[in-house]
Amino acid sequence: MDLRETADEIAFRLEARTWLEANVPSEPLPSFDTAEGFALHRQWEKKLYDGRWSAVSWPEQYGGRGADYIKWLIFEEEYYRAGAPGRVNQNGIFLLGPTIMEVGTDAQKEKFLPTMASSEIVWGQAWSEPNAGSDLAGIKSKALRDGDDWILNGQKIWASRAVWADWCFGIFRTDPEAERHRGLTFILCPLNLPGITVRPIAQLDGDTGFAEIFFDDVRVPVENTLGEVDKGWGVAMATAGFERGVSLRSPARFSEAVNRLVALWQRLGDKSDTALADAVTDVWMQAEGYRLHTYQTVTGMLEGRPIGAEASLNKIFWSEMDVRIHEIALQIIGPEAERMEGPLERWVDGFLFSLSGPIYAGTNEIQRNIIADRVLQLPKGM
Amino acid sequence: MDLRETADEIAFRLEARTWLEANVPSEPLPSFDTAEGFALHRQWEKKLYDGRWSAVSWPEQYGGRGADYIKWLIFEEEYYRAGAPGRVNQNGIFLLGPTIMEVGTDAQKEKFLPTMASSEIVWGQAWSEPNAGSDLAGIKSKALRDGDDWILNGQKIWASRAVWADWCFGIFRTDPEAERHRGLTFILCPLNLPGITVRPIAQLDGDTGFAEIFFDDVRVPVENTLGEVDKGWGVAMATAGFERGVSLRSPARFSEAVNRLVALWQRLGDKSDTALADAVTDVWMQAEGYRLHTYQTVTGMLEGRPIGAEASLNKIFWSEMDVRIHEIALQIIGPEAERMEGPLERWVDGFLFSLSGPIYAGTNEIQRNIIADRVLQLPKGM
Amino acid sequence: MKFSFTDDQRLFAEGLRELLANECPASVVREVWENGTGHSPELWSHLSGMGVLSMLAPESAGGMGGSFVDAILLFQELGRAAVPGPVLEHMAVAVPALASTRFGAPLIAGDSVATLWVDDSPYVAHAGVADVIVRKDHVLESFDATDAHGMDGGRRLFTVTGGDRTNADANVGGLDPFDAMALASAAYLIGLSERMIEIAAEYARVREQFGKPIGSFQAVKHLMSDALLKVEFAKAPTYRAAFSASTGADTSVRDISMAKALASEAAYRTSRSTMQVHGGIGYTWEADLQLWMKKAWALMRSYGDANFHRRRVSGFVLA
Amino acid sequence: MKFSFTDDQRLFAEGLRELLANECPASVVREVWENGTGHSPELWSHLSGMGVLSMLAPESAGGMGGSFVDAILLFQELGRAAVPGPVLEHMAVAVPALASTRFGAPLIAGDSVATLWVDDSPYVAHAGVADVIVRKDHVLESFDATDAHGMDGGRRLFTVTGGDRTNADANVGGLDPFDAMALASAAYLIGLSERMIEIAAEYARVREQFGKPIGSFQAVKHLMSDALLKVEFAKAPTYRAAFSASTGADTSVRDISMAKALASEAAYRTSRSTMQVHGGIGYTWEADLQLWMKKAWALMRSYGDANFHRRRVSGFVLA
Repeated sequence: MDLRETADEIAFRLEARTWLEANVPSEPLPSFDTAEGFALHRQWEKKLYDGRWSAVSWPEQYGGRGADYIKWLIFEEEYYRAGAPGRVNQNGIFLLGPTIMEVGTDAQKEKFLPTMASSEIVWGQAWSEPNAGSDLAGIKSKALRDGDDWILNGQKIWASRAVWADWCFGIFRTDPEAERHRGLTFILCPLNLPGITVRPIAQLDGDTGFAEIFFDDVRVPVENTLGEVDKGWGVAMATAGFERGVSLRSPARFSEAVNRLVALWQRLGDKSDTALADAVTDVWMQAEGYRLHTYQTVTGMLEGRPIGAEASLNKIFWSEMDVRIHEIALQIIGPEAERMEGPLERWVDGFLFSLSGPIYAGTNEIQRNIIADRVLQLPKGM
Repeated sequence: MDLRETADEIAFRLEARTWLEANVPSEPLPSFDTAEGFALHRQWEKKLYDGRWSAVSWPEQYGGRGADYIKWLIFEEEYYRAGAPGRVNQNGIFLLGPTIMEVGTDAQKEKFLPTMASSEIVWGQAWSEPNAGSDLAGIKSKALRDGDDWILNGQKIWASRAVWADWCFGIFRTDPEAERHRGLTFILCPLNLPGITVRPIAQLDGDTGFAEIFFDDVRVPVENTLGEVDKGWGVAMATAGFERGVSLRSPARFSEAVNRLVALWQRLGDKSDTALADAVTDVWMQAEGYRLHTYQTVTGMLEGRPIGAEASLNKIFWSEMDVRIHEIALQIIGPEAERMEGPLERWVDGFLFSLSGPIYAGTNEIQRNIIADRVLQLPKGM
Repeated sequence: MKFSFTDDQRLFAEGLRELLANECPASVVREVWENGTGHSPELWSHLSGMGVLSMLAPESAGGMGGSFVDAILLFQELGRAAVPGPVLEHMAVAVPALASTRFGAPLIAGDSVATLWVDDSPYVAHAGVADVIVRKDHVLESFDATDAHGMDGGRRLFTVTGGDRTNADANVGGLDPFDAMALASAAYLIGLSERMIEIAAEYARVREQFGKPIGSFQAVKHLMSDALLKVEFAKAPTYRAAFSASTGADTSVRDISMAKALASEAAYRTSRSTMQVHGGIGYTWEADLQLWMKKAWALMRSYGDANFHRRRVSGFVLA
Repeated sequence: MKFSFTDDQRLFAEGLRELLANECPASVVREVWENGTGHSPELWSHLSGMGVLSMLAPESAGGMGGSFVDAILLFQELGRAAVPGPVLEHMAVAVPALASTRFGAPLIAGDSVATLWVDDSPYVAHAGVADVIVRKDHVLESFDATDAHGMDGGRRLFTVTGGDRTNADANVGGLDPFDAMALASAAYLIGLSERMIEIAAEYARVREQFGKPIGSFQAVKHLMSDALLKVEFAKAPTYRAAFSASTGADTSVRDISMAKALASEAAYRTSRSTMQVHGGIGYTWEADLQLWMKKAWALMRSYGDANFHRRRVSGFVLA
C-alpha cells in the first residue's frame, strides 16, 4: 500500500492540468440535450481527441494513451477540477468502447473505436423497453435474421442521448422461443435508417435527455452484432457491470460537487448551525470514501481481482450520495431553490438530475436484491 | 373540535393526581421480573385497585370507573407524571380484560375480571411459538377435546410475565385439519397445572421478562374457552389490534420519556450543538404528535369510528420513536452509556428495552406489509 | 376534549373534493402550467362560488364566517388537487386581514385576486395574476412583476417593483401573515402528499415487472408505508395548530411551526418515495406526479422550511 | 498509487482468522463474559505466540516491526471474532509506546498485560486484568480497580484509584494514544460488523416464516444490504487512515477521525439491522449476536463517538 502518487502519475496529472487549463471553454456550453449544445459538445470532444484526452485509458492505436485505471481516475479528477464540459459520448467511450475491446472483432474495433474516440459518431444506448425496466430480461424487441441482415422491430425507452446521437446499441430478442435472458443478441444500429423513429422524452426539468426509439422493419447487416448471437445478455451485463462499477460515475464528479458544496456553505451557510456543518461534512466524507473505495477497487482490478456484484454497492452509494449533496445545497440556498434560473440554478438542475440516479442503470431496489443474493448469499425471493 | 379539557375532565385529572401523589412509592420498586419485585408490584396493583385506579376504563361493577378513553388517557398522563410503577398485570388489564368484556360469557366476566382488576390473578400471554413469530398463523400447539376438558400440548415462547404470573392466555389449534388462521381457539389456562413447565428466557439485559411455556398433556375445562371454538384467531386479532392500536403504549409513556430527555439535555447537553437540539426537538415533536394522534383516534372511537389497520401505523411509530429517544439520550450521556449500573442506568435499560419494540407484537416489517395491503390496497406479495 | 371535525366541516370538505375532482383534474393543472399563467380564472370562480375563498371572512362582510378549524380541511383538499394560483394566500391572509378595508368586498367576492409577499423571500409567488399584493403592513397595487422562473408552474414566481402603497395590517386574528401561510401550507402539503401516495399506489397496482405488479414487492410496500406513516402523523398536529390559531392560544406559533415542520418533511419523503416507485416514468414531464412533487418542493421551503420551524419549536421546548 | 495490501499482510490476517476460528469461537467469548473475567489468558498466549500482540514493536526490541498498515487487518480480524480483553489497548498503544522502556520486554512478550486510560472517560476498560495502565504521560502499577458494571462482558469497565506512577510518553509515532485507539477501534468495529452480518445472513438462510426462509423476503434483503453498504464503505477510509498514521502524514488526525466516525456508524446500523433480522431471538442473552452488538455499542462510544470525530473532520474540511 502506497497512497502517494508516483513521479509518473504526478507528471501525467500536470500534463492533463496544463492542457485542460489552456483548452477548457471559459463559459459553460449549453446543455448537450439541445441541438446547439450537442454540436458544441461534439466539437469539444474532437478537441479532446486531437489532444489525445478523449479516451485516455484506450490503447494508443485507437486514439487513447493506454493509461491505467489509476491514471484514468487522475484524469477525471483534473477534468472535473477544470470545470470541463459533460461527456456527450459517454455511452460510447465509457460503456460501449470497453465492451467492443473485450468482445468485438478486429474489424469492429477498426470501424467503431476511432470514430467513437473522436466523437465523429456519438452513441445512444437502447437497453430498456416500456415493459422491461427493472426487469431488463423482459425484453421483447426482436431481431429476425434475413440473409445477411437483421430486421429489427420493437420499442426502446429511456435511450439516453438518442435524440441527437448517430448510432445506438442495445439488445434484441433473436430466439423467439427463448425466455428471459436467453436468446438475446447485442446489436449496433445507425439511428438514421429507414424505419427508425426517435421520440424525445421530456424530463422533469423539461429537457430531452432521453428518448423512445421505435424500430419498424429496420434492416442492419449482421456484422453489427457484438459478441455471439443469442449471447447478448452476457455482453450487456459486462457493459452494465462496468457502468455501475466504476466508469458511470467517477469519484471526481462527487469530489468536485462536495468542494462546491463546501464553498456554498462558506458563502451562505449559517456557521452557528452545527447540524448543517455535520451534513456538509457527512457528504464530504462520503465523497472522500467513494474516492478511496474506487482507488482500492481499481488497484484490485490492476492486480487481477475482478469486480463482481460489489458494483451494485457502488451504484447505491453514489446515487444516494448525489441526492444528499443536492438536498443539502438546496437547504442552504433556501427560497432561491425554487427558481429554475438564476445564479444558483446549477444546484437546482443538479438536484433534479440526482433524482434519476437511484432509478436508472437498475433501480437501487434491484441493486439491493443483487447484493443480498450474490454477496450475502441469501435465498432468491422472486 | 375542542382540545380543551372539560370541567369534568379537569376534575378527574386532579383527583387522579392527588391520589397518586399520596400513594406512589417514593422509591422505585425492584424490577417486576424478579420474585421480590413481582410481589411488590402485585401489592401496588392491589393498592391501585382499592383506590379504584387499577382499571379506570372498566365498568364500576368490575372495579373500574367507567371512564371513557379520553379520561383513560388523562389517567395515563397523570400516572406517568407521578413516576408510578410499571403495570405488572398489563397483559390482563389492558389486553385480555377488554377482550373478555367483548366476547366473554357472563360467567367468565364474573370469574376473571374482578381478580384481574385487583391483580389477585396476574396474567401472562402466550401467543408466539418457536416457528410462529411474525407468522403467527403458523401455530402448532394443540388443544384436543376430551369430554369437558381441553388437553393442551405444545410450546409457546416470548410469553411476557409468564415466569411469575398465575394464569396465561393464548391460542391453540383445535382443528388439526384446518390451516393457517382457521381452526384455532382462544384458551385461558392456569400456570400451576400439572404438565406445565415454564422456562425463563434471559433478555439482552440479563433479566427474565419472558419465558417459554411447555404444555405436556395439560388439562383445562372447556369453560376456559374465550369466544367460539375454532374462531380464536378473530378473538386474538381483536386483542392484538387493541394492543398495537392504543393501549400497549399509551402516549403518556413517551411524553414522560421526552420530558426526561429534555431535562437530560438541559443538564448534560452541549447547548451550542444545534444538531443535538434538533434531535431532542424532533422526538419531542414525535411524542407530541403521537399524543395528538391518539386523542384523535380515541375521539373517533367514541364517535363510533372503529380503528382498523391504522393500528399498524401506531405500532411502527411508537416503537421507532422509543428507539430514537434512547439513542439520543445515550449520545448525550457519552461514555457513561456503557454502564449497566449507575445514576443513568435507566436510560441504558430503556435503550435495551426499546430495541424489542420494532420486533414484538408483530415486527415492523409485518406492520408495513399490513399497511400496504389493507390501507394502500397494494397487491398481496407473499 | 374532542378531537374531531363536525359533520358540517367534513361535508364541506367532501364537497370541495368533489368539485375539484370535476373542475381541477390533473389535466387542468397541467394546462395551467403549460399555458404559462399559473392560474385558472374558471376554477377560481368555482371556488368563489362555493364559498371556499371567503371561508375566513366574517359573515357580516359577506364571508362564510369560518375559523381556521373550518378551513384546515379545505386547505388540505386544495393540496390534494394541487390547485394552482394564489388560493392559499388569498384565502388564509388577504381575505381575513383585509375584510373590513376597501379591498375587502372584491376579495371576498373573488373579483379581485390577492397574493402575499413575505419578508423572508425576495420573490412573490403569483404576482403575475394578482391584482393586489399583501405585505405585512401595506398593500401594493399597480406594481410591475418580472418572471423569476419558479419551478412550480402552478405557483409562478416573480420579482416585484413599483406599485401604489396603502397602509394596512396583514395580521390574521393576531397571527403574522407568515404564520397564517405556514399553517395553510402545512395542510396543503398534507393534501399533496396524500394524492402523491394515491397516484403511486395506483401505478404500483398495475405496473408489472418480473411478471407481478410492483406493488406486490416488499420494497415497494415499505417505501409507500413509510411515506404514509409520516403523512398520517403530520395530520393531528396540523389540525391542532388550526385549533390553536382559531382560539388564539398562547401556543399558536409553536403549534403552527410543529405542523409546518412535520408536513414539509412528510411531503418531501413522500415525493422521493413515490417517484422511486414510479421508476423512469416518475422522472418525466409527462407523468402527473411531477405536478405534485414540484409544488411540494416549492411549498416545503416557503413560509419557513422544516429547519426554520423545528428551531422555532426548539425555542419553546428547550428553553 | 497502490491501494492494496501485500500478500504477506493478507496471509498474516488470514492466519489470524484461522487461529481465532479455532481458539476464539463464540463459546469462548461467552465463557469469558459469564465467568466474569473479561479476558482469556489462554487466548492471550496464542495471540502472543503468533506475534499479533507485538506487531507494532520494533524488531530490535523483539517485536514484529510492523506499521499500522501491517496491523490494521489484524485489528479487523480481532473484531470479527469479538476477541475479549485489552488486546487493542495493549497492541496499538502500550507495546509501541513503551517498547524501549523497562515495561517493554514483558509487554512485547505478552507476559504483562496493559490497558489504557484516556482523558475523556472516568472509566478504565480491562483494568481488572491489567498489570499496567497506560496514561498520556505516565504508567500506573499496583492500582485498585472497582467494577463499574460495563455492558460488554469482554470489555469490563472499572474505576481506578491509587497506583504507582512512572513517567512515560504514551505517544505512538507522533499519534496521541487516543487517536491510535480510535484507529484500532475503527478496524475492530468493521470486523465486528462483518461478523454480525454473517451471523444474521446465516440465520436468515435457515429461519423460516410463511413457509420460506426469511432471507428470501425483500425487507430482510434490503436491511442486510444497507448494513453491508455502510461497512464496505468504511473500509477504504480506515485503511487509508492506517497508511496516513504509518507515514506520519499531516492528515493523520483527520483521516483517523473519518475512519472512526464511519466505522462507528456502520457498526451501530449493522447491530440494529442484524438484530431486527433475528426477531425475538436477537433480544435474548442466549443468542451470540448480543456478544458482538454490545461490544459494538461500547466501542462506538469509546475513543470518541461518531459525532466527536465528525466534528474533528469538520474542523479540517470546513475551516
